[in-house]
Parts: sequence; C-alpha cells; structure tokens
Amino acid sequence: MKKLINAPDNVVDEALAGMLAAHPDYIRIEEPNIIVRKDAPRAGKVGIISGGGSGHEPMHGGFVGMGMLDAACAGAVFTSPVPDQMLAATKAVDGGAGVLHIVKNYTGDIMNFELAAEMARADGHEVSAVIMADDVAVKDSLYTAGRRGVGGTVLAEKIVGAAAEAGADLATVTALCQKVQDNVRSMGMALTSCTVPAAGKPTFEIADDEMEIGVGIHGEPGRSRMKLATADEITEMLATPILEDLPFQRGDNVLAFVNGLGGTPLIELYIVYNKLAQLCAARGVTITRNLVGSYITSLEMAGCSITLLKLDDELTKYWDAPVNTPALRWGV
Amino acid sequence: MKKLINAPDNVVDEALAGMLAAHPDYIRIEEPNIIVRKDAPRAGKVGIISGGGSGHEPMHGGFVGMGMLDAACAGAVFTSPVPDQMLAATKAVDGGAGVLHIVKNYTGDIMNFELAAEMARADGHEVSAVIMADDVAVKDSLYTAGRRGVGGTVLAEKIVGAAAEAGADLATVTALCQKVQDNVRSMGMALTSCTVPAAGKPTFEIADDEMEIGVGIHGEPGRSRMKLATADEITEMLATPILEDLPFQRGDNVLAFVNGLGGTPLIELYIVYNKLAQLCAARGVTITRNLVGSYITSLEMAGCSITLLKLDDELTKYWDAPVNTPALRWGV
Amino acid sequence: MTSNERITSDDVVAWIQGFAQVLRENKGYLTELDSAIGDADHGINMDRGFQAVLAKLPMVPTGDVGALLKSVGMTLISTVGGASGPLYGSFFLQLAGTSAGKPEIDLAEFVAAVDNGITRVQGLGKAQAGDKTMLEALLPAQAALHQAVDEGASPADALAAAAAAAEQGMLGTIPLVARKGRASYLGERSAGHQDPGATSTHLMLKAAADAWSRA
Amino acid sequence: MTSNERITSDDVVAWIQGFAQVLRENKGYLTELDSAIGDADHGINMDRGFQAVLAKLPMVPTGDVGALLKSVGMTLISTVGGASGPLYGSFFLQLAGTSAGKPEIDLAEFVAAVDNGITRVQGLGKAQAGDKTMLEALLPAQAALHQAVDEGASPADALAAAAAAAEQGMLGTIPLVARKGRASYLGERSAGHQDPGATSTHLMLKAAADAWSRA
Ligand SMILES: Nc1ncnc2c1ncn2[C@@H]1O[C@H](COP(=O)(O)OP(=O)(O)O)[C@@H](O)[C@H]1O
Ligand SMILES: Nc1ncnc2c1ncn2[C@@H]1O[C@H](COP(=O)(O)OP(=O)(O)O)[C@@H](O)[C@H]1O
Ligand SMILES: [Mg+2]
Ligand SMILES: [Mg+2]
Ligand SMILES: [Mg+2]
Ligand SMILES: [Mg+2]
Repeated sequence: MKKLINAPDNVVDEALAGMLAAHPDYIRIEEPNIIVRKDAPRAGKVGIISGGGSGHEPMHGGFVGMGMLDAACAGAVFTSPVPDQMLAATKAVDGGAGVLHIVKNYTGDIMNFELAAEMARADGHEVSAVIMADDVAVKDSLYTAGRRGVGGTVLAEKIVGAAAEAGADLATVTALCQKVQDNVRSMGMALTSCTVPAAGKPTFEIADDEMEIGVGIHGEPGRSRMKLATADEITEMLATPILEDLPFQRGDNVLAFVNGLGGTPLIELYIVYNKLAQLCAARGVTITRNLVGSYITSLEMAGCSITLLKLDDELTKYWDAPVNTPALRWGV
Repeated sequence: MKKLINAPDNVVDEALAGMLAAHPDYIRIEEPNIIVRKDAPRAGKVGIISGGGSGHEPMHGGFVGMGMLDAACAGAVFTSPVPDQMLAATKAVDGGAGVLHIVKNYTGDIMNFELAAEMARADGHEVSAVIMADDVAVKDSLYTAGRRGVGGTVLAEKIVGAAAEAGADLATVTALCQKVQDNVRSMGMALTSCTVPAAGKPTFEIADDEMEIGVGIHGEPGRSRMKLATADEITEMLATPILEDLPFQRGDNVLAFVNGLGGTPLIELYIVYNKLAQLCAARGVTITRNLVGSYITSLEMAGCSITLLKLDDELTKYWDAPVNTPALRWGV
Repeated sequence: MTSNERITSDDVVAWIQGFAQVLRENKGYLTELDSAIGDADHGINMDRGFQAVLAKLPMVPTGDVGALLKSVGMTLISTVGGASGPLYGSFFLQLAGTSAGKPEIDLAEFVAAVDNGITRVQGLGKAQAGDKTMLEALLPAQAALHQAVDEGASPADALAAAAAAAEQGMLGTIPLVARKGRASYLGERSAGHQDPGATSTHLMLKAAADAWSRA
Repeated sequence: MTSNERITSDDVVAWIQGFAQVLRENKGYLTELDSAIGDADHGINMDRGFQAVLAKLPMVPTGDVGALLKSVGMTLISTVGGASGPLYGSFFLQLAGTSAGKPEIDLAEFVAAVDNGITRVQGLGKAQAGDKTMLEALLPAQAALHQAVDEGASPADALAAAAAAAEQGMLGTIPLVARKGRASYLGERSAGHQDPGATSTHLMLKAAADAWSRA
C-alpha cells in the first residue's frame, strides 16, 4: 500500500485536521468528525447536510460553505457515518427552518441517516431526507437495495445548496433535490483498484490489460470486467447506458460532469470530455453546463465517471448561483 | 500502460480539444497548440504567457483567463514547446504593452523560449522573460543547468497575472515575477512513476516499499531513493530543505502550497498539509495563505510537492486579487 | 449448565468479551469476504465497534443484564457505521429489551429477546430469507433456539445448537444471489461468495456457546 | 568516392533519409537512455522531428544543398522541442550556411559548416567538453573531420572517421557526471549512463558515412 498517510486509523482525523488548517475561513470541525460551515446555523435558512464514508474527497467536506452544504459527516473510510454524527450536524445547522439530509443510496447510509433523523425529530428538529441513487450500472429493482448514489450527489448538493441560500423552505429544497435525483444519471469505470488503508491491500485484483466497467465508488465490482479499451470506447460504454436510461432526448439541455476517481490526471479527463461532447452532440443533446475534475473520488483509484443532469431553467439558475466552498467556487 | 487515452500521439491534441469544449467561455485554441485567453489581446495590458511540455495539467492551459495567463503553449508530453508556439502566443496576446515569458528552468524550455523571443523582437514585439527555478532538490551551481522550475511557477503566474490585470507595465511585472522566483522554494516526492504515453512504460522502476525524494515533474530521479516513510516523515523531508534554503525565518508570512502529482487523492494532500502547518508553526513561520490540490502534475504519478512562498503585502495583494480561469477561480 | 440454569450478567460479559476477541482474530477474514462482494470493511467495522464496547464495559453498572446489552447496542450504533452498525446495534438494543435491572435471565427470556432483535433487523434492513444477508444465519439460529427451549436445553446447549444452525445458514449464503446490501449491486456475480455479515453472526452465536459452556 | 569527390544534394538527401530511418529504428533505444538520466523522450523527439523532415523533403527545391539543410534545420526547430530541437535545428541551419543555391559542396566547405554548427550548439547550450552532452560526440568528430581534410580523404572516409570518433566520445559519456541538460539534476547519479544526445549524434554521423560510402 503506497499512500501519504501515517497510520490507517488516523487517516480521517488527520485529513480533517488538515482541511481545517487549510480552510479555517470556510469551516469548523465539531465532534464527532463533522465539518460545519463556519457561520452555521444561519437563522431562517434551511440547513443542508450530507455525509458518507470518507475516501471520496472533496465530497462531502469540501462542499461545505456558502451556497452548498451547511455540514458534512465524515465516516470511516468507505463506511457510512454513525447516527450521532448526523444528529450533531442537524443540531449544528438548524436555523429554525429545518434540515435536509442528502443521503447516498447505500444500505448503511440509509439506516444510519434514518436513525439520526428519528433522534433529531425526537429532539424537535424538522428533518427531511432525499436518497440519491443515480448509478445506472446497477440494475434497479424493488427487491434489491437499488442504485448507488454517485456523481449526481455532487450536483444535487450544489443546486439544493443554492436554493437554500436563496431562502427556499424545507419542502421546496426537498422537492428540488428529488427533482435533481429524478433527472440525473451516472456511471463509472476503473483502471485500477483502490486500497482501503485499514485493509492494506487492493479491494479487487485487476490485470494490467483489464478494466472494470460500472465500478462503484467504494471499489464495488461493476457490470463487467473487460479488456482495456480506448478512451473513446470507454466514454461510449459509460455514456450510452446513461443517455438511454433517463432517457436523455434530442433537444435536451444537460450538465455534463466528467469526474476523476482519484488516481486519474486531468489531462485524461479532458480526453474523455472531448468524446462525451461529441456523443451528446450526435444525439442532439446540448451540453449547456459542465464540470471536469475529481470531485467524488475513490481513494487513489484510477478511472472516471460520467454524470449527466437534464437541465431546465430552475436547475440551471441554481447551478449558476454563487458558491464558495473549498472545492467548488464561483460567482463570489 | 493504463490510461484513458486513444493513441499516444493524439493525447495532447485531444486534451486541448476537450479543454476548449469544456471552457469556450474562457479560452480559444490557436495553431500550433496554443491556448489563448478568449478576449486576448487586451489593449494596453501586458501579455503574460507561459508554456512547457504537456502532462502537468492544469498547468499551464488551465491558468489561462482573467487575472492569470493570456496564453499557454502546450508542448508534446514532457517536451518543451517549439519556438513557433511562443512566437504565435506572443503575437496573439501583445496588446501593445509588451509580453512577459514565464519560463521554467529546463534547458529545452530556455532555448526554445529564447529562439521565440529573438523572432518576436525581430517582429517588433517587446518581450521580457523570467526563469523560474525553485526546486531545492537540485543543488544549484553556475556550472550546471541549475534548479528546475516547479510549483513556484503556478504562484508566479497567479501573482504576475494579477499585476498585469491591474495595469502594471512590462518592467514592473517582470520585476514582480523575479521577486516571486527569489522568494519561492519547492520540493517534491514520488510514490510511483509516471508513464509517458509515447514511451509506453514507466519512466523509472520503483519497488512497492520505496519512494523517490526530490523527484522532478518529468519523473527525473531526485535526491535519493528511500524506503517508504510516513506522511509526517515525508512532509518533514520536503519542508526542511525548503525552509532552510531561502531561508524562511521566524516571523515570516508564507503561502503554503501542497500539490498532488496526478495520482494522489486530496485526502492524502490534507494529511500532508496538516503536518506542514505544524512544522511551519514550530519554526515561527506563519502560513497566511495556502493552496491544496493538484495544480502542477506529472501525468499519473502518485506523490506530492510542497512549495513555500515568502509573502509581503504586495505579493499577498496580488495573490488575493480576483482570478477567473478553468483551474483557479476566486473573487469573481 | 442445565435447563434451569440462568444467564447471568457475568455470562453476558464473557460472551461479549469472547466475541470481541474472535472479531479481532477474524478482522482480516471478514474484511476479505467483504472485499469479494462488498467494500472490504466488515471486519474493520465490527472490530472497531467491539473494541469500543470493551472500552465501555468498565463503566457499565454490574449485575444488570439489560444495562450491559443496552451499552453494547448503543456503542455499536455510535461507532460502527455502515450497514452492520445499525443492524447489530439495534439487535443488541432489542436483546436488552426486558432485562433492564435484572442480574440474570433465563433462556426463554433470552430467546424472546432474540426474536425482537431479529424483528428489528428485518424492520430496519427490509431484507428477507434468501437475500444473502446476516438473516441467513439469524433465522435458522432462531429456529434452533426455540427448539432448544421446547426441549428444555441449557443455555450453553441451546446456543451451541443455534451456532451450528447459523453456520449452516452461513454456508448456505455461498450460492445465493444478494438482493440486499452492497453485494446486491453485483447481481449474479454475488453468487459463489460467502456473506460477511452472516459469517460474523455465526461467530457471535458461537462465541456465546463457547463462553457459556465454559461457565 | 575520392578526395576530390563532392557532396551533392542527392548525397545530403540520402544522408537525411538514412538518419531518419536509423532514428525510427532507435526511437525506443534513445528514449530508454533518456529515461535513465532524463525524461524518456529523446528518441520520441528526434523521430517526430525527422519524420516531419521527410514529409517536407518533396517541397524542397532540388539540387540546392543549402535549401535542403535549411529546411531540415527549420523543421527540427518547429517540430522537436525539448533541448534537442533547438540544438539539432540550429546545427543544421549552420550547416546550410554558405551552401545556399549550391548543387554540391566539397568536404572542406562541409567541415567548415560543421564548425559553425558546433559553435552555435555551444553558444545556445552553454555546454563544454566534459558536461556529458552531445558535444562529447561532436567535438571528437570535428577533430577527425579536420584531420581527414588535411589528409585529403574522401567525404565517405572522412565521415566514417568522424562517426568512429563520435562513437568513442559517446561511450566516453558513460562515466561522466552531467553538468548540463536534464541529466545534470542527477548530479553524481548521472554517472554510469550513456548520454542520449551523444548517442543520436553518433547515429547522425554514422548515417552520413553509410549513405556516402554507398554513393
Ligand atoms: N438490508 C440488510 N439487512 C440485513 N443485513 C444486511 C443488510 N444489508 C447488509 N447487511 C449485512 O451487512 C453486511 C455488510 O456489513 P458492512 O460491510 O459492515 O457494512 P457496509 O456494507 O455498509 O460496508 C452484509 O454482509 C450483510 O450480511
Ligand atoms: N546545454 C546543452 N548543450 C548541448 N547538448 C545538450 C544540452 N542540454 C541537453 N543536451 C543534449 O540533449 C539531450 C536530451 O535531449 P531531449 O531528451 O530530446 O531533450 P529534453 O532534455 O528537453 O527532454 C541530452 O542527452 C544532451 O545530449
Ligand atoms: Mg462500508
Ligand atoms: Mg523532454
Ligand atoms: Mg462493507
Ligand atoms: Mg528528454
């Protein structure tokens, strides 16, 4: 295991300490491992919180700030946070207008957020939750855990955060978050595995000439193990299921998000984006907004994910709205 | 070689096409592979151009925009651009106030920029050049090629770009760039090698329990090959030579820049930053500004670099000034 | 132990300490199982949780079975995270259920509490038999426990039977296709692997059998 | 060829084509040498440049040695980049020097042009003998060429002698510690490796010797 770490058990705590040292103007850190917007709670503003296992940086902690999250709960690496964290975060950010929990659809996250919401409501907080489940690599079904929450979560946090900043009430931001979920689809692929520090060895074995299509952000195996292909072929393997799932149709405006999984450099992401733009154009789908970079990662995994969000004026307006966080910043 | 690419020979062209597709509001691309600020030339503004081999993204192309670079010349991977590019870039951005060439200290870059400057002057352009050479891993000497230009270049481009935006003349921005060079020091380390696409195999072999201290951004071997150490030990191995070289002294205010080399995720960079902040504090050196992320990379190399810039009011003012580029954005 | 023997708070402590010990030893094994069809952290999660449980033990009022089990449940919920945290945590909270303040309980009371624990696990996780989860181990164990009670077995023998049944259920997860939890993302590809949670559940019951037979 | 034979534009074309061919074949080898003490691109750079040179050849006026060599130099400067681009490019521009418009030149003229080329390489790169650069191959070759002229050797024999001298110089770079170019960053660690640029320079001279001996 080759990582810039000290001890596997200290990775999350030290990374949070480093985040605080680097961004004291944006955030404060409270026990147990929650990253809170410096000026939270803001009276009358709906609080937006999210969280999940660590190892996906900058998500979620890097998105805490003006126009995005009020707090993020950092679990152990790849393990959902515990209810105490979401409860503490909810209390820390409730400005009297209630709190929205943005939850990625993983059994652990769902159950821990649910327990936290129960406790928070018992303490008199108004809490709503939206489950993000945008990974088309997973066949959806009522009888299974359903799709994983992946790249769409980043877009939801930005858009919902902007609405809350603008003064929307809890019901409105909750509906808006659901609207993002209903209009966003993603899929990822891996060239290499990631290594959970505490595990000490790669989560999965993969040959030098193989890739994993449909991989999850925790290194969960995906749809299929294949021989390595070109960037154009890979982009098509990811984009086609995404485009056909919603489906995205001729005339649609979309936000295209090409994401690196942690070990893939920007130069490769631009090559993927180049092909994605061609594929969308060929289908008459217009990319009116885009994001290219590593925003939801899987430790040091090499690979990428593609996320498409169907835009309308409302979603576009909130995407464009000012955001000022350690990882996303514009309009300020 | 595991990369998201199509053909080694197309990497740079396709990445530039992707950059243009993603950022048409910031840049335009002109032959031969130069990234030009959308609204260049700006009458009366000193033009700031840089360039170098590709494979260091977002540097330099991602820094083209308001408050930073007017143009960037993208060479083949790890190979300095050719004079035709710097000549074309100089012509494209000269608003009548002259053009500054920010050159990283590599024999090839120096000679190609020099030839370009000769040609540009012959065409009547006023051109000055500053050589960035901030890598303390290289022992400096009159009889050698001298130190490599690394992380300090990113800071110089931001600061000088802000001064030019504010209307400073060529002599002033040139002196300012030299001032940054005189006050900045860097050093990097690698956990893994990078692979030049056209070469097809790793630039250097390194065992699973080894690291390279003092590595160059082209995978040039560094000061020493050592057994893998902890993040804290590594941070100290990089920070100490940097702090003692300038030297940075008790009472100094510094900008601390922890940079990822392409294959290292943000969570690890924050762990390094955490230790760096402690080391600076212990020496009475105050970090008043910081930057944490992957801004000057070496393809997919895993590792990091640390850069410290001694700040005064002038440098701080220009660092804080608005910047609006694909890779660095604030104050707008 | 004989059929009319009771389960004392010391028995419960011995069980918890034994289980924590077994989890330490099987941390890598459980994580490896999880890396095949999950995200390689089950052993890490369970070990983290039970180390925290051990740390809390000294602070728990002695001679109170309910307080003991409640502390275990609360600690797991607060320290494990993931899917197993709420599931194991709530399971132990239910075990604590009716035994608050009691220095000891009999097997029937224990089994009734286990019933509540399993009901809670199903309520939280919405999983059913055949979904390839810890329930594959819990449900057969539940049946074995009821049979043991009917037959008037001792707590030690009852738990030995439950552990044996859980082990069969655990092995039975191998051919199953997961429909709940992370493993469900694999669809067909989840078949051929043993479920980590069912495995830790078997270890939990075996730890009780071992601890109580020594008593 | 004999001492009074001349170097025609066809000879130069044969040389350039031969060198391009050799670079193709040695692309990997030169890049490997560069990966040991540089940045693993020398073979790639030189090959890219000379493929561009070949592409331009048809557009060059025939029967004009100067135009030919100037086109080579310009093309290298415009396509190679790195350290070798300006160095090889300027070297060929200097070779073109006095032969503009000439259908052929004699060995003395050629050697005088080589002198100018080497002077330019030194001017641009500020390197000296012993710095472990292409000059380690160029300087001995230069001496050999002058001796050949004095002895009235034919161009083919002169270049064969120059190539042999360059090869010795190339091998002589192995123990040297680099003081210029990327390799200089290695300090002591650059010793024990053969300099890529000196190697390509030897190949360049050998290509001329081979081409002209066939004439
Ligand atoms: N819905 C569920 N109902 C019951 N048990 C479940 C459910 N989902 C997962 N599990 C159990 O949890 C185990 C995984 O636990 P763990 O790896 O610690 O959590 P996570 O999957 O969040 O990483 C699985 O092996 C399975 O036995
Ligand atoms: N200052 C210099 N003077 C002469 N030759 C040099 C100088 N610097 C480098 N070289 C030659 O250039 C070669 C490297 O060329 P190349 O790898 O193509 O360029 P780069 O080093 O920019 O990647 C070295 O092996 C050396 O022979
Ligand atoms: Mg987990
Ligand atoms: Mg190079
Ligand atoms: Mg797991
Ligand atoms: Mg080189």
